[in-house]
Parts: sequence; structure tokens; C-alpha cells
Amino acid sequence: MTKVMNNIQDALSFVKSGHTILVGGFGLIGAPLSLIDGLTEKDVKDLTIVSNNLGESGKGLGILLDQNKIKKGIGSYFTSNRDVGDKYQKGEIELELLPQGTLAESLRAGGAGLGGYYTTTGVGTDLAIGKEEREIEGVKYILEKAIRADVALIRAHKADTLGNLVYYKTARNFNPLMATAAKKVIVEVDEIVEPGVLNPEEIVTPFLFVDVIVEATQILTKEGVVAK
Amino acid sequence: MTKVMNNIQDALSFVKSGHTILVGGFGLIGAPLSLIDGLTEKDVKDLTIVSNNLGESGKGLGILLDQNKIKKGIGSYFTSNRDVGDKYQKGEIELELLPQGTLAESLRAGGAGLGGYYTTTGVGTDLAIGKEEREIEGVKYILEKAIRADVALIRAHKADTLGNLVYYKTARNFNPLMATAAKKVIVEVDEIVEPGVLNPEEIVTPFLFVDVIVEATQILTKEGVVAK
Amino acid sequence: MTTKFNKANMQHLIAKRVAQELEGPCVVNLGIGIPTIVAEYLAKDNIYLHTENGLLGVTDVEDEDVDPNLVNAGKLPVGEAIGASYFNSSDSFSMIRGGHVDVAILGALQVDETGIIANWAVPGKNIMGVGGAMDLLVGAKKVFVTMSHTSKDGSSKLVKKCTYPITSTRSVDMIFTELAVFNIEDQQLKLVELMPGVSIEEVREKTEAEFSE
Amino acid sequence: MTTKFNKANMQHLIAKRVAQELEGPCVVNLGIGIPTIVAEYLAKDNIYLHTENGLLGVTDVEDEDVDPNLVNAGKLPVGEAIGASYFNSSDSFSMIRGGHVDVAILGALQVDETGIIANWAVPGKNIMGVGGAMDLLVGAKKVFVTMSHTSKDGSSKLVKKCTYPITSTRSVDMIFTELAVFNIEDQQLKLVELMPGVSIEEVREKTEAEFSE
Repeated sequence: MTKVMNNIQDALSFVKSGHTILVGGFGLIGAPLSLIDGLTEKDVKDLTIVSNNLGESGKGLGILLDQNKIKKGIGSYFTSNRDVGDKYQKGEIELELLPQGTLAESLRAGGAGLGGYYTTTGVGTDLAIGKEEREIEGVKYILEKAIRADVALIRAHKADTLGNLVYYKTARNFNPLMATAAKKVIVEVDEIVEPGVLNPEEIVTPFLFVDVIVEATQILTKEGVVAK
Repeated sequence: MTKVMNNIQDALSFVKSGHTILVGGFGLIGAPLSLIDGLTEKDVKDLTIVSNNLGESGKGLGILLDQNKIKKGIGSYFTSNRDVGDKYQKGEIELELLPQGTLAESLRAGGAGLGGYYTTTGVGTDLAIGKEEREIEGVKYILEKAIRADVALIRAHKADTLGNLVYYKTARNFNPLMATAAKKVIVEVDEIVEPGVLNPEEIVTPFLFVDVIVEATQILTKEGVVAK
Repeated sequence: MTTKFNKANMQHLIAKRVAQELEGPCVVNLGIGIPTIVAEYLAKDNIYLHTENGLLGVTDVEDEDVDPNLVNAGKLPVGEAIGASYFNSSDSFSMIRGGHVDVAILGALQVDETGIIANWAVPGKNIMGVGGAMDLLVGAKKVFVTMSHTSKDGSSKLVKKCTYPITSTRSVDMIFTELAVFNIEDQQLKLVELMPGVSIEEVREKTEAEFSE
Repeated sequence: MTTKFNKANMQHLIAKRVAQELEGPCVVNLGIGIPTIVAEYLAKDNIYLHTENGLLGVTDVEDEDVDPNLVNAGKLPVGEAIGASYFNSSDSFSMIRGGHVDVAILGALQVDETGIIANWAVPGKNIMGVGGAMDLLVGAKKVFVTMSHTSKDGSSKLVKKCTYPITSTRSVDMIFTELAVFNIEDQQLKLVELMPGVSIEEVREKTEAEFSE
């Protein structure tokens, strides 16, 4: 039984309407461009998307947004896509805004089996409204909850066929965290190698987190996103 | 101003009586053997030692224990050194026992600026006595607090002169976590290299965590701990 | 009626039987004692061993290849499988607590008739060590217990209610002794197999806990 | 009395002045806007730049070496310094929140007279983005604010009390505008320097917040 699939739509067979989906990337950098592209061709709706940004206008997750497939967005910087504001204004999408460090930490907590954690970030601000505040050893914290999801769509640089992953430069970002926090983890990669090729000290995501591996069909270049 | 010091005692100049000290290693594996040896020669007392084990009988931290320099131990498996039980029985040492995953997570939380976190580990057991229990989305958790310290004594495989660290096999264990959770982080290494030698994708502890680097004078071999 | 075993034979018998229960592909964490021996009986190459001190992909190691800095949770020398990876203690326990390890195989001092186990402390003695036991209990998808059926004094280790401090409120999934194999379903013990040459009468006689057959 | 600047000149003037304030060795996180420009004026080689999207050791990059997967928090192409390292977003913000970054240099919409800043949202508009601003405010050992002294409509950005949503309850340490440099001590603004050619009268006239001299 191999984790490697040859087709983006086969890989996406685990995604259902109503799912909560983690999508890696910082803007387009490190985003699973091929899987997102595949999602735009798939008949799903009412998705909750957890991702730092909802793409850019008409790009990446931005297309999914335009298709009204996203019911709710959880992220830290929706500003990068002006269409998000328009949709929100019209009441067509729910949004939950989290500080970027809190978004990252909540994903890690989800993957690590924690329920929540006390962070200093956001204390006393509008983003703390409705959140429990607590003083521990003289410092004020707020309680943030773990995030877990049905599916994670992530991008890595190389995978071995067992599912071990390494990343490339700042395309790493949220991907290794999301790999830990979903029931099904689907990864697109630049290159698939045999087990033993990746250095055991260098593997960032051990294979036990990964369910499906597919080769990327879309890549980010200086000139933008292009078919591989 | 270099972080590299030539002498174990110079490196240990930051350690004072009454300090809380994190000590890396899983038993002797990955323990900062040279720094521990240096501590046994240093006139300090009333130390709180946070370490998975308190060494073995007459070895590593076990020597410090015999010297009555340890006021309190925080760890997960004191069983590996039978002298700990004797000292405890005589009221000569305080102990705080934590599940191993909780010890690791509390150190990480300390380094990450978190106050505490809710974990399932230990719920309903004797180790949860006195700890807050809380249900989050139908699951019971207990609150565990972050651990921070004055000094961390750790061991890595290689350091560059900036302080970037890589580790070796299962000698990694608690060391990278402890590197984040103390005011002064002192590391002993097998080898010191120039910046640029370590692969940026492979560095486990980025240099901003490290204050002092010293070459190990003691190493663990098949035959036990020997002078290098 | 009593089946006789020497300790090593008994441990190997149990370890071999547990190994048969593992269906690959899966990730398995082996505790100290009998669980460590399970590694010797893993026939399939898609059973991957996790050790909480920071390695996924444990194999055995030849004497001449022993590396003092490559050990399992029992601090015994091990080898590195193809596709192995190293990580720190926090990442390792995140795997465990986060439900990413399929099976944990642990020893126990007692198991009660609801599948609750005690395996880290003895009343009246100093509470000195817990290690990763509590984390594995809450986190592993399945927990298998391996132990001798009775204590040295002959008393049953399958008890009505644990008198030793419990490790978790979570019931384990299976129990393997030298006499029998039990499933735990809906917090009730069910005998599913007698070990070779063992009679149901002997199991009944040596088991304090209620169980169904 | 008004000093005239075009926007780019003003930004470079401020960025250059902030750069002088940095004492190596230190780790600095640069926000979007004026802070990004600070990188151009760092003379010392022991000032290390951290970017929250996962890189310690940011340098500038020649056009021909641009890598689309190597960017800063503003998604602008950057280079990799000798001794650089990459990490995930959680590790990156752990560095920030955990107090391991020496200085954060940020833009602001308003700073009040106790040093509290607002830099992520405008009342009456959708609250759409916060990024790493709140994390940097709580975590960086020192926070420097760079901004134009006044808004487009001429109103002071150094206000008595923020009318925009605040970013943190923590006071920043220094404020750099095209007119002056302020320290914040005991939650009070103190003018420590006039920028070249600027008079104290102009600063007084354009500053709503109370400050000492």
C-alpha cells in the first residue's frame, strides 16, 4: 500500500463538503498550488479554510473564494486579498482573525494533543474579546484553543515514498505544523525519492504524519504560478 | 565578542548558588558531561536541577547529588539513580515528578513565552493532584505550567561560532528545548565550525538561543564516559 | 493446575504472541521489558518502531555497530532503519499525545476489570519515575499490555480494581499474558484466546478480575 | 514652520536614523514599510535579521539571484546570510514571543503618550489582518516604531490616547519620525533628538501627545 498517488483529484478524494481544511503557505509561498487548483475543479462547498491568507485576488485560495466554496476563513492576514473584505461585507463569508503566532501555535497544539494554551499575544486588544484572561506568576495571558481539521493540504520540497518530508527555504512556514493537525494529510512535492535518500537528521516531517503524496503540477516561479 | 570559550569553568561562571538549571540528556545520552563534571568542581549549592533523570548512581548528575548541591530535582525518571530515593527518604532533596511528555512540553512552553497549556497526560492520576482540571470540547485536560530557568547546560554535536547547533542521533532529546528556556544557554559540543558550514535547512537550534560554546572534554563511548 | 514457565521463556512467549497481533503498516512504541522483546518477532517490514527519546525507525543493531548515542527508551543500543528520522523530546511526545502512534505496547503491574492499568508506582514506596507511560496511555490509538499473569507471590495481576496508582483513566485495548489474551470492549474484559496448553480453569483460578469468554 | 519631505526621502531618513540606533550583536525583526528599508542602512555585520515567516539571517538579494520561495514577511525577495537557518512558523513565533528577538522595528498608525501603539486596524473598516504585529509587541525585548509624524490630513500620529484598536498593552521603547526621536520611559514620551533642520516649535505644533524634553 503506497501513499503515492498519481493524480491530484485522487489525492483530493478525502475532501468533502463541510470539511475544515488546513492549507499551508505564506501567501503563495509554500502553498499547495496544485492541490488548491484541484480543489477549484472539485464540487465541494461549505469549507472552513485555515490558512494564513486566503490567497491573493483571483489566485490560489482566492479562486476558491470567488467560487463561494468557502464558508469560513481562519487566518492572520486576509488583507492580502481584497476580495475577502468584499465577501465579508456582503455576509458571504465568516472570518476568524488570529495573530500569526497564535495561528501557528494553535495548529501545533492541535497536532500535539493539547487542548489550549496561555499566550501573552493579544492580551488587552480587540482580538482578546471573549477569550479567558488569566494571570500566571504575575503575567497576563489569554487562553487560545487548539485547532484540528479533517484534511491538511500542504506543500513540501521532497518526500520519500514512506512520507518523510523536507522543505525548501521560506516555503516551509505553516506546512510542518499543519501536517500534524489533520486526520488526512495530503502533500504535494517537487520530487519523490526512495526511503533512505533523505538524511534522518534533516527530515522535518517524519512519515507518520503523512497520508497521501502527489507530485506538484503547479510551481511558483519568478514569473508567478506556472504549470510544471 | 565571541561566544566560544576555551575553558569549562569560564563557561560555568554564569552558574550561581540557588539557580534553576536545565540539564540536557536522556540518562547519560546527550548529557553535557563536561559541564556537569565542571559543576562538581564548582562551589555552588541549593541548585534546582531540571533534567529527565538525575544521572546514574555516582555518574553525571549523580555526583552532584552526592555532593548535596541539589536542593530540588524536577524530572520524569529518577528511578535510574537509586541514590535519589535515599536522599528523598532522608529529606535531603525535594522532587517534582512530571510525565516525560509534560516535562518536554513545559520546557518548550517556557521557551516559547507561553504561561501554560492543557494536556490530557496525567488526567485522573496521582500526578494530577493539585492541578486544575478542565474540559474543552468534551475532553478532560489538566493545566501544566511553563518551565523557565536561569541557566541551561546542554550538549550538541556541532556548533558554528555564531552558535547554530546540530545534534547527533538520540543524543538530541531535551537539548534543543532547554536551549530555548533559560536566560543563559551554555553548550558543549564535539566540534566547532565556521559559520556557513552547517546547512541552513538542517540547523536545529538557531544561534539566537545560544550564549556560550565550549568544546567537550568528556565524551560517552561504548565503554562509558571518558576524557576526550 | 499450573503451567510452568521460566521467566525468559514466558517473556518471549508473550512477546511473540503480541507481535502476531500487529497489522502493518503501523507505528508502534515499545515500552521497557517484555515489549522490547517484541521487536525480535516482527516479521513484517511495514511495522515501524517509535521510541520516545527521539527516533522513528528503530531496528536492532549488531554488537560491532553499537553507537552509545543511539538508544531506545530503555537506554539499550538500537539501530537506525531505512527512512528513520530523529526529533526532540517535545516533538516525540507530540506524536504520542497527538494520536499519531498507532500502538503502544507496555508492561503493567495491575490491570483492572475495566482495562485501567497501573504501571508506574507502588503504594508506600517513593514515587520516583513515570517516564512516558502516562503520555502513551492517553495518546496511542491502541494500547496493548504485556505482563505475567500473576505476581511473584502468586496473586493475580488482573484485579477487580487497581490498588496501585493508576497510569491513566483510559482503558487499554488488549492484554497479553503467558496464560491468555484478553480484549477490552466497553470497559469489560473478554477472554479471546488461551495460550498453548493452558486451560480455561487455570485462567479462572489465577484471575481476580471478572471477564467474559 | 514646516519641514517638507517627499515620501521616499522621509522614509529613508527615518530608516537611516533607526539603523544608527542598533547596537550589535543583536537580532532584529523588521516590519513592513519603513522598517524594511532599515536593512539598507545596516553598516555592522553583527546585526542579524529575523523574519517571522521562518528565516534568521536575512540579507538583500541581487535581481538575478531572486528565489520566489525565499521572501521576507512583506513577501519581498531576500537573500540568505552566512549562518542563516530556516524554521517553521511556530518555532519562529516562539522565538518572538519567548523573548529571543532583541529588537522589533514596526510601523504604526498611532502612538499614544504612554507608548501604546495601534498599527493593525482602523475603526469602521473590516478587521482583516494582524499578521505578526501583536506577537512582536509582546515578545521583542525592545520595540522601535517608525512612522511619519502626521497623517495625510496633517493630524498628529502621536496622540493623547489611541482611537484606533491597540496592538498590545505593552509600551514601545522608541519612536522615530521625520521630525524627531522619542524615548518612552516609565510610560512617558521624552523627546531625545530633533531630526536635522527641525525646530522644537515644529515638533510641538505637530504633536498631540504630551512629551517632555
